[in-house]
Amino acid sequence: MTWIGDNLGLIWEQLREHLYLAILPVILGLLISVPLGYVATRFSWLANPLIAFGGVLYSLPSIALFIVLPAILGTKVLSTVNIVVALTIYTVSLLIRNVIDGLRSVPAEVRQSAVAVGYGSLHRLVAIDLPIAVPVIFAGLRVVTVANISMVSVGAVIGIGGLGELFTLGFQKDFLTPVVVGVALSLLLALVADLILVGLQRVLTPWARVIHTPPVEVA
Amino acid sequence: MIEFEDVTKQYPDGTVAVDTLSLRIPSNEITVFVGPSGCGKTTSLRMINRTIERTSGRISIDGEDINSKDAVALRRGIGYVIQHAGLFPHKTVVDNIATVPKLLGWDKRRARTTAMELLERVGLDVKLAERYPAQLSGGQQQRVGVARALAADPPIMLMDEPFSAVDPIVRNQLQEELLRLQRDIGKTIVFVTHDIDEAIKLGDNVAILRVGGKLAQLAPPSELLANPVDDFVRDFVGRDRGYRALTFVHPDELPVKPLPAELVLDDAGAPVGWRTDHEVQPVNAVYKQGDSLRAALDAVLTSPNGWGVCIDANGRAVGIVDQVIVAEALRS
Amino acid sequence: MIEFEDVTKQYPDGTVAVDTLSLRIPSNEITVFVGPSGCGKTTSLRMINRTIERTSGRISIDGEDINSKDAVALRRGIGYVIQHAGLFPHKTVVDNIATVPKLLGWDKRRARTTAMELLERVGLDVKLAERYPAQLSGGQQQRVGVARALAADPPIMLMDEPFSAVDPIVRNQLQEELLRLQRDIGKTIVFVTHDIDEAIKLGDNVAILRVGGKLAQLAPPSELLANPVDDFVRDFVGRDRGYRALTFVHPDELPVKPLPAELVLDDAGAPVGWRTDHEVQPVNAVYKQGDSLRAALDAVLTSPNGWGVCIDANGRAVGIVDQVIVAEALRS
Amino acid sequence: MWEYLSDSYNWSGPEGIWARILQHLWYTFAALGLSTLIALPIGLRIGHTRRGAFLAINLGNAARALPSLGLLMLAVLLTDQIGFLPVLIALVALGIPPILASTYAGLSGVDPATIDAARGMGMTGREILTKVEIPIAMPLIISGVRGATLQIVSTATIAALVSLGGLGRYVVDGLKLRDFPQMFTGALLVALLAIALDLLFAVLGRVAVSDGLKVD
Amino acid sequence: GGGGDQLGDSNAGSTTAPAEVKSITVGSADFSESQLLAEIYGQALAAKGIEVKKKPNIGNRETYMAAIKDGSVDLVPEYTGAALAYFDKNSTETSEDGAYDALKKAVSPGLEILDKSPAADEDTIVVTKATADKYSLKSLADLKGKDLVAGGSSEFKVRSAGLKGLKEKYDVDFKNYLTLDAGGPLSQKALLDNKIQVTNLFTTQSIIKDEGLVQLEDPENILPPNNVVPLIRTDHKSDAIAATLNAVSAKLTTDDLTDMVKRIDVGKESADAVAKDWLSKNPLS
Ligand SMILES: Nc1ncnc2c1ncn2[C@@H]1O[C@H](COP(=O)(O)OP(=O)(O)OP(=O)(O)O)[C@@H](O)[C@H]1O
Ligand SMILES: Nc1ncnc2c1ncn2[C@@H]1O[C@H](COP(=O)(O)OP(=O)(O)OP(=O)(O)O)[C@@H](O)[C@H]1O
Ligand SMILES: [Mg+2]
Ligand SMILES: [Mg+2]
Repeated sequence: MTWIGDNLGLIWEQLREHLYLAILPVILGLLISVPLGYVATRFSWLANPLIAFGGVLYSLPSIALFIVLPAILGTKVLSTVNIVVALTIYTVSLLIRNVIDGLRSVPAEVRQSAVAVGYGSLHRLVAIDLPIAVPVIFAGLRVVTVANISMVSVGAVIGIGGLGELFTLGFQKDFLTPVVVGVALSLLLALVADLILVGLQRVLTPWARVIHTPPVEVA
Repeated sequence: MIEFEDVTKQYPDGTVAVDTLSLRIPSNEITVFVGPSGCGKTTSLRMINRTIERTSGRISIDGEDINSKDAVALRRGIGYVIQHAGLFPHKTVVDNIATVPKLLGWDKRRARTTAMELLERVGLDVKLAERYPAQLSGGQQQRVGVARALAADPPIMLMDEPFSAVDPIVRNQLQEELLRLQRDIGKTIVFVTHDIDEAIKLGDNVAILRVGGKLAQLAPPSELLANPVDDFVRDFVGRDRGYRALTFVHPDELPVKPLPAELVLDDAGAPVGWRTDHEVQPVNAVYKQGDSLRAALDAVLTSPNGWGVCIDANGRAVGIVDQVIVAEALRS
Repeated sequence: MIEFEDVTKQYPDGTVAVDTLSLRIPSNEITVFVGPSGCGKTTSLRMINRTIERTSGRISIDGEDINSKDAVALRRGIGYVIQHAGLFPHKTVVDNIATVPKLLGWDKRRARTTAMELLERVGLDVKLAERYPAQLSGGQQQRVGVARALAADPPIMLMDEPFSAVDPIVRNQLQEELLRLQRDIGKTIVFVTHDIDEAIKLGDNVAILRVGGKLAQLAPPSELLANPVDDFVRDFVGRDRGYRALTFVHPDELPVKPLPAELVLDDAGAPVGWRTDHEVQPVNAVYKQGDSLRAALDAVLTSPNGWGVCIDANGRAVGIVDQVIVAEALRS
Repeated sequence: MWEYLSDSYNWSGPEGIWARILQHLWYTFAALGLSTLIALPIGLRIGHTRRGAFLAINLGNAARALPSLGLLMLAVLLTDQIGFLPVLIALVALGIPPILASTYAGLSGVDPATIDAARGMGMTGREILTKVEIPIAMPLIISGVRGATLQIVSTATIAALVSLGGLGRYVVDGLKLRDFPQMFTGALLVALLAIALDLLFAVLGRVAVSDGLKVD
Repeated sequence: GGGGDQLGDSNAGSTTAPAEVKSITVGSADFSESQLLAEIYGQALAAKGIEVKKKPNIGNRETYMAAIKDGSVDLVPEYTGAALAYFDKNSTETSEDGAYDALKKAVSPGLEILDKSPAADEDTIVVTKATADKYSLKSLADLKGKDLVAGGSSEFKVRSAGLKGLKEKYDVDFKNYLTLDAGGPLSQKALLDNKIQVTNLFTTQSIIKDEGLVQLEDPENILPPNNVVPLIRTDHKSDAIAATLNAVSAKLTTDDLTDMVKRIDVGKESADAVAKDWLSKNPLS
């Protein structure tokens, strides 16, 4: 306990770094997945290869990716860019499936109406398809966000890992407290991030909140 | 007028859905496309707003080829209603209705006011304006679909089996409302159904298509019932054809007999029942002056004693008819 | 016989779906429950196989309270068919049908043979046996649903809007098949629908329920059409009531007039057309000896000259009727 | 890297690639088996009764946030052991959430009409579960196990951080020695193994899932 | 090292020392002593008004070397022998000064070392008392033919101050080698649990005394002398910085190190606090 008191500064620092390293890739990943997913629904032969390729990328061990990236990107070995890029890759590889599923979840008759009403294709994406896909996309967003928060700590193995550095720190000293604090804070962070996403989804999809029992016919 | 000239649609997989179809759809009337499943009704309809592109032939609106226009602009000038309404689940009722006006760049106030007016026009309570589609019953959704299609006041409305997903009672209401509405607005409506009863009820003209997208017959319903061109149409029009045809027989004035003593009237002169030895039997069967022969015949058939009561617009009994009178009317 | 005595069902949220319902469902006949949406038809039906437990009252089958039996055993002795059939998507058609026999522990061969027999009985090609439900049309699925319910030859069948999800033409076929089947098997069938036409067509008895789960009237259809007990039933039975009622009038022998000279016959004696000055008009309108008055009347109404042709079982013309003859028959 | 891979010396022996692959598979399947053993019954129970779903789903999702590395270190410190047990704990914690979530989703996605029909024809609760719900939910259950496999295979790499073998050995040693060819080799082998296992499950899915659920 | 080294080299900055350096990033390896030294360096420099950023706990030598080469960090604490082995794999220097001089020449361009400290933290190869008694072990040479299991870091397995040297100079083979960590908790645990019998520790680690471990003699000098020495990027070596660090090195003793490491590892004090303590007791004029 005294350790926590003595190291509040350090913990706070790592928490901030952790948050940054986990969330930025989610945002970048989303910005990449949506256009990519849209292209995949336009050219439907692309969708399955894309999803499969995502699966392969996702199975690359994160440690390896963290270390290999500087050699590929020309970044410095301790640069946070490496972690951000690696996690962005994971985010896209997971999220692409949800984006595609989400865009496909637009009921055929709704899409038909939208075309017939005279929406152009890009306009339709923004005004109709994306809003309706929000629940499915958010389901994926929740999973990647939480997964990223867990994965950032692996970066500690190469010296940039947010809360993960508390793990290595405690571990080297055979000292439980920092490890427990790190795990607990990761969980807490994930929980809060998840709650925020759930809240955001509620705000973005007011129609999904309504009770689904249709009222009696008012003639 | 919408005109099809030798229009053919072949899907990429080789299916010929519509085959050298030629027909004219008069303005300001309801034309119904009817036919068995897969006969190309939907395809024909959707070629009009170019959500399906024809393979060959020509479709024109008031003489102008629809391909000479931008597809998006064309669509904004044509209302479109489909089964399950296809409402946008993420927009409120009023926003759904205001979709096209907004696309056309109307200012918000005007789009909204129009939407609210339409809501009432299609028989919905304005209290429903801020609901989402999921909060409406099937029949209500269908009404919103109609309102949305009407929003920019397009001269043409395409309706693809709009009422087939609701139960028969609500469907009946919706049909009545459409007819009422059409009396006000007089649009050119192309209506697709596979229900011949619906076609007969709604259509000023009915086009019966056969599988393969060929026109079998295009005629007003009465004509269709009276003179089906071939066995396919005859079978499709179905049993009770003769009885249903009476719907279109409006004898100028059916000669009525004077009210008999057995008929009990209330103070206002409305029929109440038939006096018998022991009791008063209810009058099950009345028809209004000017109603079709079908209504008169049904009144006769329904009545406990074979006498159908004719009432005037105020509900007062004015006379009775029996099977002999109806039979006479039929003969002529 | 299935008997409801003061049966009430209140759902946990307070809704009273069925309110002190008492009625008798005779054995070996079709009893139809009909009524507006939410009137408690499904609830009543499902209390019979205890997939919904009644709140109070007593339901008995052949005098024995259904609660005295184990629910699972009770259900295995009752066939159950629902809308969309509720087939098991992961089992082939034949395995779907053989489900209950297998649950009952029949040996595989016997279960399979029975299933194949039933497949034919409900009018399906045995080639469909190895297909999966998703590979069948809606009408075919519904037939498999019926076959599955029949598999263990239960004396009772419960059917909850089984045909309401298919299109009108297929629905008509399914109705005909059910009637044909019932002539062979003579089960006690309880059938739920909200379509009064279906009720009248299928039911030996029809129970009309009103919202709140109260019985309005239970009677054979002809009785219902002729003597609705109150305005609710009258309205529910709807227009064309008199005409539809003719379905149940089978005049022993309608007096026919001899064949007139204008009627053209073919070599076998079947009617071909009416000779007029210039041409031969087709005979649109025939009815069979022994058909209902409705058929005879429709033949008269459909005919180009007001004469309906009566044919015998072999299709030979035996005489003609006109509106006067029909009117006479109506009077009696 | 090709040099490394094409040297046959690197393939055989107790520290050879084959041995590493076998070790990696052993960690994976042990963790996967245990995760399934824990998550499947819970998922089935929740899906069948539809009770406790909210709690289980949200806890399950939060559990995804458990950092494997932290969990591993925690497990080492708590069990005061190095070796298999802490690794197993960390990997099992990773495998449970996807299996739990998809099992529940599979069961709750079964058409209520189908269950109604099953109940109406006199199936007991157990019969409904085994003859109707599980077979219909099978595609999703398998996809959950597939997801878990993918994560476990890739994360089993961390076993090497606590002296165990497996393909993570190449990655971790490569990392420590900045021996990129070795590390690439390890990462690639892990990815290949993941693809191979994924294909295995795809085949399993074909066999275990009724054709009736595959037609469109 | 592989491709990373070349990459690091190409990133190395200018080779001429600047007159003034305003800010510096201090890195450290993933063990307590290195973090402690980095703290001491950092706090000493901060006291001179230089802005100090910290990147503790980067990883093992191969990893933090890559970081200093590409400029991710500017300064790390090093040890003469071990660093020499890193820069020059064939070096055979066994004397303190020889190693220091050789290192000075061997460091990559763009890097420099400052004065070495008398404080040293030697690599040592240890066994438990029980093992030593059982196999009569006194010197590394006694390990030959004993069929024992060794364990330690990944790099100990491959370098000459490790298994390679043991094989070459003493002809020692082990039954097995468990890759654990560089004298960290895993290695300590494994040794005490007798999962391994031989491991590599550092002379400043208190566990050696506390657990009565036996340090095996090294007559062939495969383990090099290991004086503490700051490794710095030339483009961050101003006179002021060099002077401060040299002053630290001059004051630091092996006993100090041993004490402080014990406070961190056993007393769970933070490196930060322990460093501050030492600096206040040893003012740098
Ligand atoms: N996109 C398509 N590709 C290939 N064939 C199609 C396509 N859409 C429809 N068809 C086929 O074209 C024919 C006509 O289809 P269409 O949808 O126009 O029929 P419909 O009369 O509207 O039928 P329904 O009453 O079932 O709605 C059918 O045989 C159908 O299978
Ligand atoms: N599980 C339930 N909980 C609460 N109320 C219910 C439940 N199931 C049905 N009800 C209510 O009980 C009443 C009767 O329902 P039931 O399903 O029996 O009607 P129904 O006649 O079959 O209607 P429909 O024609 O729409 O199928 C309705 O008001 C319905 O909303
Ligand atoms: Mg259609
Ligand atoms: Mg119902």
